Amino acid sequence: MENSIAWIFIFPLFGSVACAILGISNRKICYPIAVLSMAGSLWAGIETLRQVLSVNDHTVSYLFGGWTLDAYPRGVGIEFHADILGILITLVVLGVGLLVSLYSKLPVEEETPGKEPLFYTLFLLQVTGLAGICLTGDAFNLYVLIEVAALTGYGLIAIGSNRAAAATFNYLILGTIGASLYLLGVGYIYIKTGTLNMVGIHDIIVAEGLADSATMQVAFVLVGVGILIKMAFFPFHAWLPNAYSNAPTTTSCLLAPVVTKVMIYVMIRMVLSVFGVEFSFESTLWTDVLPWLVVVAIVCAAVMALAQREIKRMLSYLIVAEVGYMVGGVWIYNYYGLIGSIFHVISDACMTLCLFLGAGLILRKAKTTHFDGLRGLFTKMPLTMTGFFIGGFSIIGLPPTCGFFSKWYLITGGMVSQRWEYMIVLMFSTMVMVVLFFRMIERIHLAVSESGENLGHGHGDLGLTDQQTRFDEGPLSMLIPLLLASAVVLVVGIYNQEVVSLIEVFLSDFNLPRGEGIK
Amino acid sequence: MGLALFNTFILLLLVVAALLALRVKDLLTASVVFAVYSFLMCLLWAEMGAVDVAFTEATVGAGISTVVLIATIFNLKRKSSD
Amino acid sequence: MSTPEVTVIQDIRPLIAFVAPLLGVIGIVWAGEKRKNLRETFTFLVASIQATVVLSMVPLLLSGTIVEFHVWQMFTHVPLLLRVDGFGLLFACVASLLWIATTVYSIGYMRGLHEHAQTRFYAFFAISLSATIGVAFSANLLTIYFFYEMLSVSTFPLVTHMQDKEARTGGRTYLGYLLFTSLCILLPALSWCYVWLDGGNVAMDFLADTGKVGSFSETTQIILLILFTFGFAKAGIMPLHSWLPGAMVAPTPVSALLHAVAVVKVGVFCVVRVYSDIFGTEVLQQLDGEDWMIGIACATILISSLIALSQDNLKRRLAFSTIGQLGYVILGATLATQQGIGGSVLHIAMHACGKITLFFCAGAIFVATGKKYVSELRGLGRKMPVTMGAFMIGSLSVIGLPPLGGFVSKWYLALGALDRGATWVVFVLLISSLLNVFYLLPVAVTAFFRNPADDSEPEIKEAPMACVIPLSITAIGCFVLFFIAGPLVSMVGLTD
Amino acid sequence: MKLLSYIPVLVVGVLLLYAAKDFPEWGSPDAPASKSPVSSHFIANTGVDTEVPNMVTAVLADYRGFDTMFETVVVFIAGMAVLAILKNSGRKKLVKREFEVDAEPDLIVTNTVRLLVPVIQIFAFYVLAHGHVSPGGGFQGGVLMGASFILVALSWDLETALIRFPLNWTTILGGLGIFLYAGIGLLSMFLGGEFLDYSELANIFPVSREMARYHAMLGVEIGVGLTVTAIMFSLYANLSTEGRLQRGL
Amino acid sequence: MFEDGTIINELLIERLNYFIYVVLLLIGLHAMIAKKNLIKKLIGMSIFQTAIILFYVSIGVKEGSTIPVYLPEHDPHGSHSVPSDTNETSHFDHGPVILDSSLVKGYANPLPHVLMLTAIVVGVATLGLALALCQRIYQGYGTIEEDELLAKMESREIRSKTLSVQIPKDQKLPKKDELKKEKSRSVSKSKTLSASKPKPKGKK
Repeated sequence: MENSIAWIFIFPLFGSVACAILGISNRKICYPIAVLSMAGSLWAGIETLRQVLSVNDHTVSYLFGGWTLDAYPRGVGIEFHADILGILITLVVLGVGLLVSLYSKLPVEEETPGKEPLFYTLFLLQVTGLAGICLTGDAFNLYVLIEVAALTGYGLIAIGSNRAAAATFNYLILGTIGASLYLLGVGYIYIKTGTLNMVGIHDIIVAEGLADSATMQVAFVLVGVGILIKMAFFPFHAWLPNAYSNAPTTTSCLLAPVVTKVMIYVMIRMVLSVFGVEFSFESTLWTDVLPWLVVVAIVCAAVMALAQREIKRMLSYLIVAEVGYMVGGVWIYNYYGLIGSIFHVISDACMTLCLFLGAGLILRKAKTTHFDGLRGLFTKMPLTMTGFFIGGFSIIGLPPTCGFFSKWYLITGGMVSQRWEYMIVLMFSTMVMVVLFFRMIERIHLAVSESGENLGHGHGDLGLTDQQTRFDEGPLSMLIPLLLASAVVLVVGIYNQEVVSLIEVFLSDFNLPRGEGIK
Repeated sequence: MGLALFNTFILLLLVVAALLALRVKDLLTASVVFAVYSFLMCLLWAEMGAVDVAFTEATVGAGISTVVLIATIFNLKRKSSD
Repeated sequence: MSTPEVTVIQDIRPLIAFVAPLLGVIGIVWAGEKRKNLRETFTFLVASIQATVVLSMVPLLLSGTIVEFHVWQMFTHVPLLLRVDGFGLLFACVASLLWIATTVYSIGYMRGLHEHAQTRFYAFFAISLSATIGVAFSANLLTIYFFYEMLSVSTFPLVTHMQDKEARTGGRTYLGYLLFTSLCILLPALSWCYVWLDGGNVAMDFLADTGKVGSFSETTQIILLILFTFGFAKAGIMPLHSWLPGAMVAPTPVSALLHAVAVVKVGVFCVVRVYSDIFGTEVLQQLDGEDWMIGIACATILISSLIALSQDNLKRRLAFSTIGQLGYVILGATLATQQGIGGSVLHIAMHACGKITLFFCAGAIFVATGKKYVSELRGLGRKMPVTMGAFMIGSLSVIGLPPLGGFVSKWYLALGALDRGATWVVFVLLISSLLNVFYLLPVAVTAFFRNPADDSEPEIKEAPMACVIPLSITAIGCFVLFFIAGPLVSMVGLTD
Repeated sequence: MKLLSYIPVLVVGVLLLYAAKDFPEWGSPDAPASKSPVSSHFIANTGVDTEVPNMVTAVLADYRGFDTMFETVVVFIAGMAVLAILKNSGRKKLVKREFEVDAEPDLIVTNTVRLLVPVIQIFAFYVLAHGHVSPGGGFQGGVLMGASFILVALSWDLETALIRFPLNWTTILGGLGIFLYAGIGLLSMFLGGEFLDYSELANIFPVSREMARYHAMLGVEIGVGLTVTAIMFSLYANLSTEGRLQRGL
Repeated sequence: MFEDGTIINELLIERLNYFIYVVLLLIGLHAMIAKKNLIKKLIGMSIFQTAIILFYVSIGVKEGSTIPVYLPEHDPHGSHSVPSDTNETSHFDHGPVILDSSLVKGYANPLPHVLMLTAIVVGVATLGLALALCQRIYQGYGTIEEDELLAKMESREIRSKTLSVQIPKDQKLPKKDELKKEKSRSVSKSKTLSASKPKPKGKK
């Protein structure tokens, strides 16, 4: 139907209000409300995707309050500007939201007893905020939605233990600095262009040639740094590991895959659609500085991931490294690099979701996510481990999974733009990820303690009681979302051509260099 | 000329209030000075023509945030180390 | 390589050959520990299905038609395409036939030693074989990379089957080498070709006449050549070979089939594919840096043979001998002549048959007597005549004496070397054959002609029948290969 | 460590001052922000489009109504998050705070407050309803109403305030506020316009399209007022007692 | 860096607003980064946000313009008495009219004011949430100084060494949330994130 784009955020918004109000009397009703509103929202998202693809210039612009473009100047009403990139990321967000809402029944009841209505209210509003960020076409509205997503994020993390509250405070301070810098950047844009609508800003920048004005350069720096802080890019990533490892299981499953990826989408939106390719790549010196920052980011994040002894902390540092990949993919200023970066946003969301759902199940059944407690899990929970390691192999980049194809385009981009430092760091971090995941396989599979002496007495005896290695799989309501997520990782890998051709249609109207061949 | 003078005076007072709020050791005094800072900001905006913003800052900014700040301080320690 | 009148037909059979073991895995896991015999029959059934499907394509190939099957559009220009041509089919036949033998052998071996987690063993064994067949039938560079990675990962649980300290170190070296080279050396080379081969975005197909490396400059060709040669670390070329002795911690059926036939041959097969189809013989010959590669191959052969001399552990000795024999195949490829490449492919088949017999014997000795070291094998010949007899035949085939298959391939290698005009290579072949004699025959000699050190050892009797039958079959196979060399040669396209 | 923290501050300072060079003249009517088609449309056409004299309220509730809806959602989130964080997390025994004095609610204070509260609440309604003409509107009215309940909680104790405004009710009212706001937007969508297109309400109400916007804005302001009142009071109630909800300050 | 007039003239006289907002911004930013007390950090955060709001509002300022509310003569609701200089009142009865550009200069720019309404409310919401976090930290660690807090977190991290949520088997949900406050709080307090070694001990 025609305003399906509005339904995307109406379902979770009304769902969250219903959860809050009905949750007071009956706690159990919140889970079905959450799942239904997520399903409705995903359905509306798919409808919108069909609309976007049917329109010839592949964009659906939806003005709130009826201030249509023909009767009123562009910046008057707030506009939802859904193009292919926006709707793709929205679908990823809604898909992850649906899977995590299905997953969340048991962990929420056990880790935060008595707080289900509050949890699901914040959960749905978080998804509303994220979906809104992906679709909005108004710079200030983007700030408000970033704050919606941020505040619900703080609430969802701090709902857990005291340690989570301490980690969240750190996250709050850094998040507020980031969002306020972004707001200041929008202010600097507004003072020079006079409008807040993204398309309007782009037209004025191009029309009046504002590329060399000092205010616009500083606006670009402010907006950029603000988003880099929110994205947990390396120098500002201190909050992410503590926040995601101390948070309750369901929160880390929801936040880890999508929050940083949506911020990367915002960066791509700012660089391509708002400031324009000429402004952001040619007239600023970011393309020379940032790839080197990315090198430092990926190396340090990978090394720190190696030092971790606990699954969730290790995965958090992996997220910081993946953010480095995507930022690098954008800033090597190359056609393949951008395809790689956008496709990596989608595939990394699936991979991280798969890993965190698996970590949640391991935490539930093995009572710990520390490396010492993982031995014998292959026989105890084979399905969970296959789901977990499909995500792991995808992060390493083995062929049928989507991680391979996104890393492939990043490598191609790095080579074509002759950024050898980016290539080398991609290789190095791939090797670190191989070590990370196969070290885990060793811990689970082999009867050898960390210091290297045999534990069992040979012939596959892992030195564990039978109770620990008996087949004892996680509950179905948590297992099925994990298996679905790992299936999505494979399916996105196998059908990557459909996704990549969509991205190429999106990138066709920005003239990006394709790099001259080395003959 | 009077308005420009008033404007400059308020701005300087603002900076002083901000520095004082962060410098003083006792948290209760800090939050009261912060309330003063908010009211000064509200005055400045009213003078600059932003009446709605001034009203909101007065009620929401100075009113509620000060009450909430003091309510929290009552539950924590009053002395701050720096 | 492509014979002139080639008709290409679309057929599902290559896919069946690839998918059959995967479906078998489901049966194996379902049968599980409780129904052992059912599980074994599943493995055997799947192995025979695969073998029959592969063999059914041989007459097609001999009549000049090439079978193709488009599985999935992996990239915009590069599909996952299965194609059965001369090279692929020969390697696939060898692998699938020997898998049947290995299945029977591993039933005897695993039950003989009461090994644990056999379901896992058979399941991953089947997956590895399907990946091997996948490599044999792949039609372009990216498909080969897809199955190459699948093989590396699916053999890891087999190498670390013992789950103890040695398994850990073996597994680490095994995976460290293979994944490092494939992710950090091979992947860049592949993406380089993907982007710029003939102006970029070409299907990098092996049989296609476009998309050859000729369009690159001198230095780029050399860099690509080095990247590809050392990218396929499974070929065990000298500096990157130490994963193979490390993988000997695995149970013997694994090291027999995988580390003598499947995994290592995959590596060598890929290198030969790249040399002959991506670079092409003409380009290679006038590439000046190329004879360095011949040097490396010869160095691999000689050094590994010398190390094999000093190894006392029987399996490690055979491992280094495998590295040497792989050196032969690489040598054939680097000679870049029609004869040379044909000889190298033939050597894949001949060596496979010979080496698997040797490994079967080593395993049988371990099952029957628990002995691992060559020095302990004194006077074993009388007690285990069949095993040691097969060992003798196998080593003769590896050395390359006329009535056995090994001779045919070494003969064509020598012809290739003469074609290329590198006569010193022939001397290298002779010296290495001599070295083979020195490290293989003493084993048989001590077994037959030395009397046992002391009679106090318990009564040693022959290995269980399930071990002895397969190794005698493969020994006979070495003979058969010598006599049916004709069709094999024509399959490889050497009908001059 | 102290000096280390001055570096980022100085960098940001230099950056901002570098930008100040290129700012338009302060307060000049032809600065890009002032003469842009967007703000001149607001000033020129608000009367015609929405018949609301106070342009700020018109832009707040109608032109950029979507922003305000999410702003109400932010307030609602703050309330829910504080509830989520502090619920059943307080200490077991109520430790005596070092500066606490157990005094009965003072006579003078309680009587003046008893007179004052109704006046505040009437003023709050006035601010909310009169937001179209004079400065004011949903937020300011809501906060004033919330402040009146906080005044009651301060002068007596939290129990008496909670009797008049139980905590469960704060969540319900908060939710209803957003429900009202989004409901009006949804209603206008069902009547054929875009989301939050109030002029479509003219189909069911016997008023012109502009007056429909005028009245819809009032409805929206009421929604905002409801949410803000409820959440401000719940914020105070939770923060003053760490979620244990007894005596309060 | 300024073309006309000295820097001081340009900065301090004409555009004092823009300079003061930068100073306030820096004070707030420095407080957030350098202050050790959590509450002081929050005050710094609020100063940081109000400085940005000051910047936005000073964008919308127009010389010689009145507040963005229609003067009586442009009031869209027409007829209301206007006390003209003669004692009798004349009623203007006119519907809403679109103002031409000369009149537009008379009113301040309403857009920044709307944006800042939102920013203030967001600021307060963040402050409220942060204060709740401070209380939760104070309950858990007994301190609101950042250095003591970090020290305590490290010491607990080492002591608990493994990070696993001990899901107590006997966790009964409080029946009525409000009334059973005592019982549920004691249970959830013990559930914090300290965990035993995963190797099965007698306690399991």
